[in-house]
Amino acid sequence: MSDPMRIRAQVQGSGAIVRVLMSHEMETGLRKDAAGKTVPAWHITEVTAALNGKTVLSAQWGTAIAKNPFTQFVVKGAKAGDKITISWVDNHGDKRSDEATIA
Amino acid sequence: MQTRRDMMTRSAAVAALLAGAGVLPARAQTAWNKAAFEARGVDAVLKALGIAKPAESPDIVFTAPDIAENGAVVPIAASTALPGVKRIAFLVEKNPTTLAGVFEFSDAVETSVATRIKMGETSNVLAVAITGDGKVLYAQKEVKVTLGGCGG
Amino acid sequence: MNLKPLALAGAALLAGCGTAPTPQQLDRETQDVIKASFRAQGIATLDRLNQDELQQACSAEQPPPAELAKRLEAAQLATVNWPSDGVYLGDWREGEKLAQNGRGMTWTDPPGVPAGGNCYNCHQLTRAEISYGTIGPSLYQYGKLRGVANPADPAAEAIVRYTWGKLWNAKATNACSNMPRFGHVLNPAQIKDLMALLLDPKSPVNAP
Amino acid sequence: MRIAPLLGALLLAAAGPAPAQTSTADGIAQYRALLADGNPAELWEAKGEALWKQRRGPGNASLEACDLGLGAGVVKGAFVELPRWFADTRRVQDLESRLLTCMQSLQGLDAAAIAATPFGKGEQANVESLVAYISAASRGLKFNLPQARAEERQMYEVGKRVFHFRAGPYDFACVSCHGEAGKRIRLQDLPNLTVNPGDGVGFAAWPAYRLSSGELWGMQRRLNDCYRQQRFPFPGYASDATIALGVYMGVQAKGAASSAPAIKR
Repeated sequence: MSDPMRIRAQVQGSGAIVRVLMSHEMETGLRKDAAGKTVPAWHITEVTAALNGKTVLSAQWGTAIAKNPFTQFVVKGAKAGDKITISWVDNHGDKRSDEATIA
Repeated sequence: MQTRRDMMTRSAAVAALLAGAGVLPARAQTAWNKAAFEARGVDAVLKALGIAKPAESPDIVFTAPDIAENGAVVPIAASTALPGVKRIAFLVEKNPTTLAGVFEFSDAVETSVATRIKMGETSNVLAVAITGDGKVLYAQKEVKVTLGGCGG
Repeated sequence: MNLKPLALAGAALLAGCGTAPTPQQLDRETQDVIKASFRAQGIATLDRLNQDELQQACSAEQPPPAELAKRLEAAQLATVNWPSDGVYLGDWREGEKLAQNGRGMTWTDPPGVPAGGNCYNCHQLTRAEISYGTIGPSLYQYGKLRGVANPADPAAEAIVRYTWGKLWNAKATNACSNMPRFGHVLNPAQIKDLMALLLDPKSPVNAP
Repeated sequence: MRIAPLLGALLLAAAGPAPAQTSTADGIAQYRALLADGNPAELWEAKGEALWKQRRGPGNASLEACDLGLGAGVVKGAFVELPRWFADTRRVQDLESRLLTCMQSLQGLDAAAIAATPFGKGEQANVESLVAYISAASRGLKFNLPQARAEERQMYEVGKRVFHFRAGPYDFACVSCHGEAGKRIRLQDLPNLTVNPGDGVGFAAWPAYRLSSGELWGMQRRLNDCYRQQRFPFPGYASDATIALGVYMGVQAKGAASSAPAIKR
């Protein structure tokens, strides 16, 4: 099972800055292990961000997004108390969704 | 042998193509574009994304370090005040697969995003912005990737 | 590993005496702690902890007295193997690869794989490589600055021999130098390649 | 009129105005500034906090009764006073060694087995999460290792000697790389650990998230890899040599504010 994300969402000016850290190996599929065997690709493919349940940002990722991915974006007109939900799916079909309240 | 995953990604590729043509609404554009992510070279990626040849533009504000102490983690960001930009894609010219990621913006977010990518070697990195009506603009920067540690 | 109460020398040392341990007692205690703390792993065997006279003399906070340092340097100089064929320079291209290579001799290195030179870890060498360390002096333009236009010229002999000696055993000129004694680590062909990297006028080290 | 989107402005501010050419040192400083916000060590901190409070092991107990030196269950401030002497084990212990004690005595886990587990695997991974959580609780506090007891002073003296102990095929000691200010290996700055290196540097920056491995490293793993690069044999996990080094570096760092867990190459 995957570990929870860390989501920080803070009001800044007329919107909110959202910073997300995800726990994921993001294996490229090019690396070889100590025994010389190729480690298969394992990476997040799709990410969505929702404000109070409505998708506001989405992304498709390849293997070149860094391990334990970090993403930052700005939601317009978001207020303290609004809910930000981040979800991801990886190429194994694993999913994860975490929520944070804008402060 | 065709797995379920292959079928899914195939239909995803179709959806992405339609999305690239602006046929589908933003909400439906999230299907993973396998062809684009496996493409090598900037031109091949643009083709797989179904977008026109981009023009360099100072309106795309692209932040990347001059030097990456570690190619495993390279912080980058792109933003634009231009209206109508729906997507920003990040491409690394010399990576084994060129496309790192595509971000898709609704009207509820600023057209701006920061992320961290992997780079195998010193390379040009591109931020390619795609508008709803098919205009494609980019900014680029060379990021030097350095060797580190004791080399062991 | 030692999860039991720290006993051995420590407790014995403290027991029954109110005074602080002497430096000599602490030295012995340190030896015991080191012996109890390390284990062999891969090619990194425990005999690596056995200090030679030089390592021992250079393990204090203060450098050894000048007289001892001089004696140690002379002893180290005597260990240098000069090239039997009189050829000092190899291929600078191979030397550059060696300079970049920091591998070798760790417990994660497989046995039998030749070690790298580790040069860039501590030295600047070429204009192109910006990722260089500064523990040692910059060697950029090494040969050029020393006026070596033709390493085979007898006029260059002194600097060629000095450089060989420095690579083979840096302790011969500076007893407690931070630089490893590469005569123990690299083979003569590798040292020749590093010599070429430093002294060949065509090497990027000496490029304008 | 909106000239630059908020985020773009923020990022540019963090990076400073970007001239076409910067020196290598400036370039690296710019790179590190861009990474400063958003340290994946946070993922380990969160996991560590959950592990601290979770009932685990044959003892079905949390670690909340663990005494890290300031009394049972006190986490804040404990990190900046470690390693220190503990009456129950009659031993000077660092954070990792102390966690092993608590995991064994409270949770019934096998401390020796954990110590023998490779870094990043099984319970070892849990220890590093705990280390992230516990060190983060002292972020910004100043190091102040106790030296009141003879055992603690002795460990300092032994640590100083271990730090200067030159051996192995390369004649390296800790001091070979960490005995002078302003030096670096490749582009990585090397703190001078024989004097107080200052706030958030050296001892005050570990544990840290390592970009190269994408993992959180505690001081034990940091020291272990230093010894690997020194071409030494393998230092036992939580062995007295490693704890003595912790005492030496920690006492030298007195008054320096902790930035752990930091982010490193």
